[in-house]
Parts: sequence; structure tokens; C-alpha cells
Amino acid sequence: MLKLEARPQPSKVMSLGSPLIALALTVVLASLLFIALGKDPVRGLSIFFVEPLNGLRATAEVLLKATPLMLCALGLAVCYRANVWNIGAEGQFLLGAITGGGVALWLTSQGITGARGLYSPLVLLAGVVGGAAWAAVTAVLRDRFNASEILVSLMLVYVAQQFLNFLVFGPWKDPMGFNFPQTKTFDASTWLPQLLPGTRLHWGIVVALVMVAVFWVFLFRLYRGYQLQVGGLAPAAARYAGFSARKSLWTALLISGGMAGLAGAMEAAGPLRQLTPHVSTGYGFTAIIVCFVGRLHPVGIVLSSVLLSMMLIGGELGQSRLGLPNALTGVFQGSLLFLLLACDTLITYRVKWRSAPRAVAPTAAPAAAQLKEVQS
Amino acid sequence: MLRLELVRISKQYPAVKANDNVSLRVKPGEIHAVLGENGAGKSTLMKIIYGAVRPDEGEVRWNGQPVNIRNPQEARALGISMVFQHFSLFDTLTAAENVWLGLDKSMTLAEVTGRIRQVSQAYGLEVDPLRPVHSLSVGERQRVEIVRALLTDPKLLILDEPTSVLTPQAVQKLFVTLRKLSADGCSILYISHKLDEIRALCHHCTVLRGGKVTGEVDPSTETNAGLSRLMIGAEPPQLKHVQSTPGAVALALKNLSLAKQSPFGTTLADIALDVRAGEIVGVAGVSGNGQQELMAALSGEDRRAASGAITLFGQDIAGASPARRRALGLHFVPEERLGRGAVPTLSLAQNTLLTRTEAVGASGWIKVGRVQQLAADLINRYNVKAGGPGAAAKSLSGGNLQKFIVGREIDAKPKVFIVSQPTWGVDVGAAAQIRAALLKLRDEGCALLVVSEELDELFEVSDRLVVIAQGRLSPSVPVAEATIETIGEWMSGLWPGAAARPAAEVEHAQA
Amino acid sequence: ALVGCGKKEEPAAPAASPEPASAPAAAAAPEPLKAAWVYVGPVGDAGWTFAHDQGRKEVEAEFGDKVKTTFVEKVPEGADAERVIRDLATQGNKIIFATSFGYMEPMLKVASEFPDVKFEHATGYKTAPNMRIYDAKFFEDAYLAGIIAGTMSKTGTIGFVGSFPIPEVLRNINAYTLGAQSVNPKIKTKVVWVSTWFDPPKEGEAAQSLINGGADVLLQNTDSSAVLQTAEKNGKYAFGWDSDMSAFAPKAHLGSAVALWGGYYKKAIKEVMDGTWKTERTVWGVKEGQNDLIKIADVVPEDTRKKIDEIKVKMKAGDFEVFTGPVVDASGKERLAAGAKADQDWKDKIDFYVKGVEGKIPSGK
Amino acid sequence: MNEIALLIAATLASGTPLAVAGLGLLLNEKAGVLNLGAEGMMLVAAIAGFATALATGSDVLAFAAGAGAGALMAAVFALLVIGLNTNQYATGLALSLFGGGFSAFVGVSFVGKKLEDRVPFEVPGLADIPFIGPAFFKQHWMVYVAIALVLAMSWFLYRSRAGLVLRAVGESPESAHALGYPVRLIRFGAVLAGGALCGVAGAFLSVVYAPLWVEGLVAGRGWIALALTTFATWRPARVLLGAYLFGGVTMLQFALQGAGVEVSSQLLSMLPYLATIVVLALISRNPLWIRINMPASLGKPFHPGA
Ligand SMILES: Nc1ncnc2c1ncn2[C@@H]1O[C@H](COP(=O)(O)OP(=O)(O)OP(=O)(O)O)[C@@H](O)[C@H]1O
Ligand SMILES: Nc1ncnc2c1ncn2[C@@H]1O[C@H](COP(=O)(O)OP(=O)(O)OP(=O)(O)O)[C@@H](O)[C@H]1O
Ligand SMILES: [Mg+2]
Ligand SMILES: [Mg+2]
Repeated sequence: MLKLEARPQPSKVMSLGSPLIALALTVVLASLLFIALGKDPVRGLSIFFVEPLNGLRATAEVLLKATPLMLCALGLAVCYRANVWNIGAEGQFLLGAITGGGVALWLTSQGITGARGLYSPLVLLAGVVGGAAWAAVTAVLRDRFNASEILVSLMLVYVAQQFLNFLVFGPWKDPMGFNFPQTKTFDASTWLPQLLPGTRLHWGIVVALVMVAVFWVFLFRLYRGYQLQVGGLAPAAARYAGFSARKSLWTALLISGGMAGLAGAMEAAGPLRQLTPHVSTGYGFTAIIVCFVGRLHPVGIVLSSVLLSMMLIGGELGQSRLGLPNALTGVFQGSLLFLLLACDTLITYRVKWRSAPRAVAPTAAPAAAQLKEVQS
Repeated sequence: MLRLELVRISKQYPAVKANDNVSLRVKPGEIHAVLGENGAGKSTLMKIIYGAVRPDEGEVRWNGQPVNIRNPQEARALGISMVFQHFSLFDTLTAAENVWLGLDKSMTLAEVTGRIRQVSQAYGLEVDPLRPVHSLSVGERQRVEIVRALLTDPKLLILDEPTSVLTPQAVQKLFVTLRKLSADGCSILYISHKLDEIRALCHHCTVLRGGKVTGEVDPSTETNAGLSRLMIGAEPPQLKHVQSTPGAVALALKNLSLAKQSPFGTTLADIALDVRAGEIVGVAGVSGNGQQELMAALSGEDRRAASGAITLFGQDIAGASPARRRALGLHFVPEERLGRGAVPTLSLAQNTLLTRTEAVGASGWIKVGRVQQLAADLINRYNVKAGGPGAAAKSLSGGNLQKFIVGREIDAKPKVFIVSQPTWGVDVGAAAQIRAALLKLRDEGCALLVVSEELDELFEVSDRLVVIAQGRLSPSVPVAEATIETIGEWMSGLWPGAAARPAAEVEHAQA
Repeated sequence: ALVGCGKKEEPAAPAASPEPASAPAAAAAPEPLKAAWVYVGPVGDAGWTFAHDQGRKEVEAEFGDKVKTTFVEKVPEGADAERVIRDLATQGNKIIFATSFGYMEPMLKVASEFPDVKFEHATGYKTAPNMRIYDAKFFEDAYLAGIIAGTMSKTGTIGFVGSFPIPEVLRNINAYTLGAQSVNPKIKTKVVWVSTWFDPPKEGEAAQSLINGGADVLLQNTDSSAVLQTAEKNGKYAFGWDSDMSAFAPKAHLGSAVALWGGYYKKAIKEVMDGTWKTERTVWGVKEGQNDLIKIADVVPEDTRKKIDEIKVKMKAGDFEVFTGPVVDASGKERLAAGAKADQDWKDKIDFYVKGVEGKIPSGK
Repeated sequence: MNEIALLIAATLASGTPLAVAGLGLLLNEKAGVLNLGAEGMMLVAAIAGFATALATGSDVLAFAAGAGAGALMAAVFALLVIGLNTNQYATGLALSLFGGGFSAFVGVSFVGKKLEDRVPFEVPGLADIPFIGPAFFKQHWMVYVAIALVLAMSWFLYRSRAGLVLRAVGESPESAHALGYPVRLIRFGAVLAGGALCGVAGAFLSVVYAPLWVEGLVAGRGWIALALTTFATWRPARVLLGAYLFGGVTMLQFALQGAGVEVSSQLLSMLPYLATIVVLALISRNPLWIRINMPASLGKPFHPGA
């Protein structure tokens, strides 16, 4: 019988080894899946794990998609470490896109222009403010009314989406756009500068990686970050130490809202350069998975955001290369996540094979007899 | 015939061998003590008997028959009942529901409620079956646990440190109950670190050290020193209590009144107290009489006190945060170690940061090396048994964690030191060490306030005593003039000059 | 029209493997033309994407080994679309169809990078030397449906479940209303917006709410059969949309407005093969067989059917324009002078309700 | 007048799947397990139910198939979360992802299939009362079953011993374990039962409410059901009220639009969500109430030490 046994200390070896085991198992599972579907497993695997990183351009696309995931997940990691269950990063992302896009639109409509990318910092800043402000609604309701942040932040996602719809179908609609739901294309001065010529990758990835470092420092080197985490791990200890729970709640929500908003503004001023109802493709929700697969650790989040991004792109490639239905990629991604999570168990537990339970029972006469022998 | 016999029981945990070839024999009607320092393996052995833990080797015999107890239900079916060291109660459920959950018989909740009333009458264990557990004091919770065990009509009752949260009167009452049970033929396995209790109550005593049996004695014929030698291999150091010379008033409470925050809390009324430099003031009282509320107000966890109600060296700190109070020299050790005094999953090093900020730079930067050093020093200086500064707080035994927390606060050189239940569940060796540290701090000129439900301890360390009852504080009395009897009387609120108003009236005044 | 109806009978094929029937193509045979489709929904939506995929299958059936088709479904209209379209171009597809409005800007960007690839965008308005646009005249179907609705409505109130207030949908609402008014000038149209293309339960709720409000013949611009089925449950009438939905509601179904993209797709691919492809805008309608109102129910009175047949004949001859003046908007303002026929530009920019439609366009002026 | 009756009737129908799924999740959560995979379970159950209804024509069998499918999905989740102590949040999300894909994959051949119409069950006698009848007594029988389910759930949780044990496990798995209750088994059972109820809700959507199968049919209702448990502070009756409130406001906003109210439809679409937030803020002000009703171990893994 398979038994789990808690390790006295989390295993260092396994925290590196478990993703590798998960990957190996995924390869096995995926191969079986491909064979069952009558596809070449080698080809199938390469589409998910090689093709997305095949060449500069493809890699740039993976990183482009990983950027918003990374930013949202970083903020969420702070929240979850502080025991604040913000699951509304999607809404904060949308608000960031709205405020960031709003500033870009305003500049565009005022005819204020400049070198390409000149005003992009302003746009990003507006995104941070917008996302944080949206998260602040959750914070107020939690703080003043004790309303569950899980529920409020989730409901606000739907509200944010309708608000975005309202804007792009209404006041912000491009007058020359045949009434279609889209704004004008922003002026080039608000675009995020390209990082690699010939690709869509913009400076957002650099910002995101800098943020990874900033968050690492914040979580593991700054007293404020420490206080926040104590609040999450043991609220009574935080009260005893005098760390304000309200301050933690606000800090966590504002940080994560700000990060999601930053990601939203980046998406608007980066690849899109205009607002449409489809600014986000569920980045805020996917980021929750990224966050946990990355074990709430900034460096882990870098890896998991790239992994998730590869899986999402691999799904598209699987359709166009192998004719796999899109639905199957959901099955595939879900299974991979299951495996990843299951293997993480090995970090804190070790698996033991137990032979049939050793008998101490009266029925187990031999064992008792043995005991007597020893005694005599 | 023996009621219970353990034959060569061993249990290996990943890190330690908790029980190593332990044999134990309990006769019918015997009150059998199991004695040993922290981590000696007592609780593990009891859990094995109760079926909550499976032994690796060895045999359990019940009334002469080898048995395989696979879970607590089977244990209860045999007639074994246990009161856990760490309560196994459900906060949001009522006392009756909690008891019901521990019974296997098909009784209705109403019947259980009735039986609780009967049993608590019969044994003097007052329990209101309809109150939710979260509203009960620690002592009351203990009673719920004991009533639950008694309702199963046990043939063997296991009590793992039952008295660590009871008042002397309650302990006496419990002893009456236990003797009655014993006389009725029920065997009792009794674990305690209090040697006096064991000598007064128990017929027989098995001593464990490091998972092994180191001796079996008749405790009534032993001295404390003798038991202690069996247990830790040495006698506990004797405290030298010299007369203190109190200095200026350090901490002053005036008209401290606080309305209770939960329906089952206690309202503090007109508390007045001075604590001077170089003295230890002990606060006695039955748990649930306002100790927690008073501590929260003093530590800064509850900041609702009226301005001027709490002053530190003449400075009003009623609204100051715990961090501000620490900066002014007031340090506090709470009774709950895990979860309040320390974060369970964080390392000892990280736990020093909870109250010690010398390793934090002005910009809020944490100097990791210094933090490690600080923790390592504490571990060294206060004899904390731990795997180093990196060990998680939850990996320490309660006693060792208590040493670490007390050390962490003492090491900050406090001017006022407030400590709650300093030696709760701590073994004799460690307890003596902690008490000595408190006295040393006093001699260095610190003002100390010690809240404890163990009167012996208070008499041992305090210079003056006050009693808290129904949210009010008695006048202070020098230890030399106090007796256990008077203090016990005061605990019910009857001190001289006290307009001993019933609690209800006190609450009215607050409302 | 013929092809589409016949196709529907066979069970919707599993999310087909687009690989050609005979894998080891004869060495002598020329390279097949690679064509790709980008879909916004799942091919299993029974609506918009489903209809486009039927068109793709017609292409396969028509050209056999000479084409190799590929599709990517559920492509979000945000930043992902550009990557997908570019990847398809990189993969050697010579013609790529993007079937949702939101793909316009991404496709435009990619088109500039691949001059040798032909790009086709449905429902948009921007073109490039190698990118053109195509659309259908669904409003013709809506008008025909309106005629039936006007005849069948007992309450004088008909209903419309709208997705988003874009010109396409507003055109349909207006055409539906004008059609109904052509037989009953007093008819009123109630509109409920669901802010989604696809959420069957919600579409059903919206339909229920219209029925509760007194509407008794419903049309929708959303992608499922939920509206029709809700009408059936309530003993009211409704129409199918995008594909033949008569099977879903035998009693409520008055007709299905279907899109038949196959004809256009075959034409476009033929042009690429022949080298005659050129940038243009194709808006086909009943005339070209791009869309049609089919399976008109037996309950519809004979003279109404006759009237519809007459109009269809006119439409096929190019003699019938739905939006012929006077067209008066809900506020009473004349939008099209009497006798004038709306041109494409007028129809592209529709942003009002005609008189008879109740309420106000969300976020409209 | 009649319109209001019909609004009420529509509200009851639209709230029913939310309530049934919400009750299932409530059962999960009372045992201390948070399953964010509701959406995925409902989707797989929806296709299973639809396929069964198509094959057999029986609602009862369809709901049973839905329940089975939901339970099966829940079993995968339980195996990971309870067996292997994986993170509940991430595992639930993975289940949603998996369920979405899997249901679409197996459902392809069911797109465009039609079920027989469900005849609403008319409560004899009562259905003919003006106003009251059309408002309350002409519904699919599942609507009444949902109400009965609330009563049954309240009775189970707060009156039965098994329910007490379940709550105890959610409150303190450590204590329950110490008393000898098989904590993980109980949690496993609760998760399966919760999955089964989510499954019934999913089957109700595809078999009765829509009634059709298309990919992504559930369209976010699993998330709303999850939100309802928090909204209801883990009280069964409040789950039902919350579901009706949500359904009612949704129907109301359509009714307002249909009545030509001059407010942007996008803003009206926010109404159900805003209403939920407002009501939540009003009922959450008493922290003690939440403390007493919220399972203390919710979302935390439990693994017995020995
Ligand atoms: N579940 C467990 N897993 C791993 N180790 C354990 C576990 N329970 C106890 N131990 C270890 O077994 C040893 C004995 O613990 P036990 O709780 O039996 O001691 P004890 O004699 O009851 O101590 P105390 O006086 O502190 O209650 C300790 O060293 C402890 O570290
Ligand atoms: N589930 C567990 N896993 C690992 N170790 C455990 C577990 N439970 C208890 N222990 C270990 O048991 C030891 C002591 O257990 P126990 O809880 O009996 O001590 P305690 O009563 O808190 O100590 P003290 O008697 O000093 O107050 C600790 O070292 C702790 O690490
Ligand atoms: Mg112990
Ligand atoms: Mg102990």
C-alpha cells in the first residue's frame, strides 16, 4: 500500500526534482494520449515543448504571453502569502488596461505626440493606479464591511468587463470605426518600445523581470514584506508583534491590483495599441495557476509563467500542425497541472511502500509468539 | 489480572525514537503516573494505548488479552478513554455536541445533554452543555474534555497533563473525582509535570526518559528530588529568593475599564495597579476572569483603553502599538506559544524578527546574517533544544519553544516584563530555568508582572500578589503575608473592601 | 443554399482532422494549396463558427487533394490573434480566413509582412493589397423573418435578442422591424441585449424575459438555439440563426436564417489557384446564395410565403433593397429620404433604431 | 401583474441550478475542502446528462448520469487534494481547465442534437390559482427538489449526527482525527457528494434549462455557485436565497431592458454582480457570525501525523 509520510524538513532535492519528475510523467502521459489519438508522440511532444521555443520569434511570443502572467502572479503571490484571497486579478487587469488605455487615448486625442514610446511610462503608471484603485474597492469592502474578498474581487471582474464594454461600445468608440467596439489606435508615443526588432516582444518583459527581483527583495529582505507574511501565516502572532492586519490587507491588495493593472496597461500599449472588449484572455485567472505552480515564489513564478505560456501556445500549434482539437489541449493542460501538483507532494512528504500492516492483533499469533520468544 | 499491560512498545518517528521498548503495567483501580521531561515520549505512549498512533513493535494487552487497537473508537469500545494534552474540541460546536462526538453509543443529543448535567453534578465539574466551546475559558474546556471521557464509563482513563490549566481548588476537586473513579475500579493513567500532584494522588509511577523506561516507583514514598533525579538525572536547581528592593513605579494602571469584545469575554472594571522596578508582581486567578483581556490591554493588542489608563514611566501608552511599547521597554510573553508568540512555520531566526528589530535597517532592510546570529545566540544562551536557527518553530517541543520566546524577550533587556503562564506544560528542569531567568531579570532592576494559574509558581517567584476575579483586581499583598487559603478565597472575588458585586452587575455598569 | 441544407443532416463531424484524405500524396501531384481558417468560437458552437467550418468542409469536398485546410478554433480576439495568424502564414498557408471582426487589426499587421499570402477578413472594413474583406447580407434574412413575424404576431410586439450593439446587429434589428412593419405597420420590436455571443442559458433567459414582456415572435443574433427553444417551451414563435435549427423546435420554428459561406470560400480559393485574386470587398446576399431564410414553417400563411418568394426573386435579381427610404429612426428623424436606396456606406454606419423599435441603443448617442 | 408572475417563475428556474451546485459546494466546504473545479465538474456532468437524456429520454437517468460524472470528476480532485495534499486552489483550477476541455472533446458529436421538450410539472390545484400558480407552481420538478434539498441539507448539517461529524471535520480535522473519525474518508465522501450535486446542476442546465449541448454551456455558473457559499455564510437556506437573488436580478435586468429603460445594457449587466456585493457587505458586518459558520479548516490540507 502506498503511504505518505511527512518529512521532518521539506526536501531540498525534491523541490528541484519534483518538477522534473512531473515533466517526465507528463511526457509519458502525453505520449500515451497522442498514441491513442493516432498521432506521432514525438511530433506531439515537440509541439508543446520544443516548437514554442523554436527560434527567436517563437520564443519572443512565449515571453510576450508570459509577461502579463508573471506580473499578475507576482502580485497575487504577495496577496496569498498575506492570506488575502484576491481572485479578481482579471478585473484589476482590465481596469489597468482601461486607465492606461484611457491616458493613451487622451494623449492621442489631444494630439500630444512625441518619440515612439515617450509617454509609455505614463501609460503604465496609469495602469498601476487603475488596477490598484480597483483592488482598493475590494479592500474597502473587506476592511469596513468585513465582506469576503474572494467574492467581492470575483464579482468585480464581471463588473470591470462590462465597464470596459460600456466604454468601447460607447464613449470611447473610434468615431471612424464603423461603430465597431474598438477605440482609436493609440499614438505611437504611447506604445511600449520594442525589445527585439522583428518580434512583438516589448520592454514589458524587462519590467516584469525587474519586478521579480523587487518582489524577491520585498518578500525576503524587507521588514514590510516579512510583516505581511506573518499576518498571513499567524494572524495572532502578527497582532502580538503589533503588525497591523489592516495595513497588510491594504498593502497586499494595492500591490497585487497595481501589478495586474500594470500588466493590463502593458497589454493595451504593447501588442494591442488600442482598446477592445478583448484586452484580456483570462490572464488574471491563469495567473492564479501560475502563482501556485510557481509555489508563490518570484523565481518559481518566472518559470511557471513561461511554462503556462508555452502550454497555451502549444495548444494553438497542436491545432494547426496536428489537427488536434482545441478541446484536447484543455485536457492536456489540466492533466499536466495535476501531475505537477501531485509531484510537489514529494517535497513535504515521502512516499512509502507499506507491506501488509504488521500484526499486533490477537489473530496474528505468530507475531505474538515471536514476542514471547524474545522475552523468554 | 492486569487491566492494561504494554509489552516492549516501540515507536519510531522520522527524527526520534519516541518510545523504545516501553513496558507498562496498570492494575484495576490504580492511579498510575507517567512521568518524564518534555519529549520523553509520554503522549506518544498514551496515544498508542488510545489507538490514535500505531506502534512499530510491541503488544498491548487488555485484561490479559492481546488486542489490536486500530483507532480511538475501538479503544473506547474496550473501555479506554483519553483526555488529550492538546484539546480535541471543536470551537463552534456546543459543549454537548462536543461530548456527543466523543461518544459511540447511540444516544440522542438531548440525552447527552441530560447526562452531562448529571455527571457534572456528580463530580463537581460544572459545564453548561449548551454553550459553544469558543466561549469557554481554558479551564471550562478542560472540564468538557473530562466530562466527555467520563461519559463513556471508562475502565481506563488517560489524562495527559490535565491540571496544567486548573486552579488549586479545581485540582483538588478533580482529585476527589479521580479517587472516586479509582475506588469504583477505574484505572487511571495520569501524566503531569507537577511532582507534588503525583505524590499526592498516584499509587504507582513509571518514569520515562528519552523514550525508555528509567524506573518504576511508588510516588507517595518518594521526594520531589528523588522523582526529579529519575526523570532528568539531576535535581532541579533551587531558586534563591532574596528580598527585593523595589524602585520607582514603572507600569501604572488607573481605572482601566474595558467592555468585553465577545459575548463570552470578560469586562475589565476599574483596574488599578502599580508595578515598580525591581519587583515581581504575581497575578493569581481562575482562568477566564479577565487575564486574557488584561494581557491584551497591556501588550497593546487591544488598544481601546481610555487615555491615561495605562502609563509607562509616566508616559501614557493606552493607545500605543505593541511595537511602540517595546520601544519604550515593555516586553510581553503570551501564554500561547505557537501561533501567537511564534509563527509555527517560520524558522526560529525569522521568529526573532517578530519582536526584535535590531537587525532591521532604517530602510526596512533585513540583515539576514545578523538575524541568524541573534537566533543562534538565543538558542545557546537559553539552552533551547532545536536544530539551529533554521529550525521551524513548530518543530520544537512546547517547553523548548517557551524557553526560546522567553529568552527572545529577556534578551531585549526590557524595563517592564509581562509574562503569562511562563511554565505551562514545561518540565521541571525547564520550568526552574525560566523562573530563575525571571528572578535574575528582577534583580537587574526590571519590573515584572507574572500571570499564572499555578499558585505555587506565583508564591515562588513573586514579591507581591494580586488576584483577578470577574474582571476586577484585588489590592496587592506581599507574598510573605499571603497564604494559599486567603488567595484562594480572594479568587472568588471576596477580598477585603471589595464591593464584591456579581458579574452581571459589573457588566451593567459597563453597558 | 442547396449544399448547406444537405450538409446539416449528417452528424456534425468530430472536430475534424484537417489532414487530406490520402496522406501519401502521389509524388507527381502538385503541392496542395494550403488554406487556413481562424475561428473565434469552438467549431461545436452550432452557430457562427460552425457555419464557417461547414464552408471549410465544402472547400475540402470540392477541391479534394488540391487543397490542404487547417483551422485554429477559439482564438481570442486580443493579442493572441496576431500570433496565430502569423504562425499560419509562416506555415506556408497561401490563403488565410479570419472569421471575426476582432481579427482585423492583427491581420492587417501580419498581411504587411507576408505579401505572398492572401488574407481574407470577415465582417471588417479595412483592406490591404493582399487583404480583402467579405460579408453576408444577414439583414435580408432578418427582413424576410420580419415579414413572417409581422404576420404571425398576435400581440403586435416582436422580440430580438441582441449580442452587442454593432452595426451588423443593428442592421438586423432594423431590417427585422421593417419587414414586420411591411405587413403590420403598428408592430413594435423589443430588444434585449445579452452582451455575449454565446451563453445559451443566458440567451434563453433573455428570450424568456421578452416573452414575459409580451413579445410573441423572436429573432436573435446570438449563436445558439436557446432562443428558439425557449419560444417552443412557451408556445411562441422564433427563428433559427446561422444554421438550420428547425429540428430544435418543430412547433416554434418559423424559418432559419442561414449563412452559407462555402460558395465564397470556394470562389476565393479558386481565385488564388488561378492567380486572379484581387483586393475587393464582397458582400454577398440572397442573390449569391451567401445567406437565405430557409425551412419556412407550414403554419406561415400561404400568401405570406408567396410574398417572401416574390421578394426573394427580386433579391436574386438585384432589384430589392431592404433599406429603401423613407427610413425614420426611433426619434422620428429621417435617415433615408423617400425612395432612396441605402448604399454600402450607409449600412456600414448604422447606429440607430428605426421607428418601432423600443428603447435606446446601449451606449449609443 | 402577469409579467411579475412570469418574472418570479423565471427567477426560480434560473436560480435552481445555481442553488443545487451551491449546496453541493457548501457540503464540500463544510467538510473543509474548497473545490474551485465546480465549472469543470458542471460541464462534464452537463454533457453526460445530455447524452443520457438523448439516449433514454429520462430526466431521472440524466440527472443520475450528471451526478455520476460530477462525482467522478470530484474523485480526481479528491484523490489529489485529500490523498496527496496538493494545493486546493490550484487543483480546483486545474480541474476546471480539464473539465472544460474534456467536455468539449467528448461533446462534439452532441452539438446540434435536440431533446424532447420538458413539460413543466404543474402542482395539482395550485397551478391554476391566478398569479400564484404561474409564478410558483408551473416548474420543472427539479425546482421543487432544489427547495427540498435545502431543507434536507439544513436538517442533515444541523440536526443529524452525521452532519455534526461533517462540520466537526471542517472545523478541526486534528480534533476529529484525535477522536478517531476517519477525517480523510469523510472529506472524500463530502467532496464526492458535492461533485454529484454540481453534476445534477450541470445536467439540469443541459437537459432542462438550455436544453441543448454546446461547448462551454455552463458559462461561468460554476463560479457563481462557488461565490454563493461565501455569500450565504455557509447556510443552506441562504444559498437558495442568494441563487434566487442572483437569478432574479439577472431576469430583472432583462425585463428592464425589454421595458425600454434608458440605461446602457452594459451597465445593467453589472446589476447582478453589484447586487451581490451590496448584499454581501450588508450581511457580513458581524464577524462573529462568519466565524461561527465558516469552516475553520477551509482550504487547508490535513494529513494525519501517524
Ligand atoms: N507526530 C509526530 N511526528 C514526529 N515526531 C513526533 C510526533 N509526535 C511526537 N514526536 C516526537 O516524539 C517524541 C516524544 O513526543 P511526546 O509528545 O510523546 O513527548 P511527551 O513526553 O508527551 O512530551 P511533553 O511532556 O512535552 O508532552 C518527541 O521528541 C517528538 O519530537
Ligand atoms: N504532526 C507532527 N509532525 C511532526 N512533529 C510533531 C508532530 N506533532 C508533534 N510533533 C513533535 O512533537 C514534539 C512535542 O510534541 P508535543 O506536542 O507533545 O510537545 P508539547 O506538549 O508542545 O511540549 P511541552 O511538553 O514542552 O509543552 C515536538 O518536537 C514536535 O516537533
Ligand atoms: Mg505530551
Ligand atoms: Mg507538553
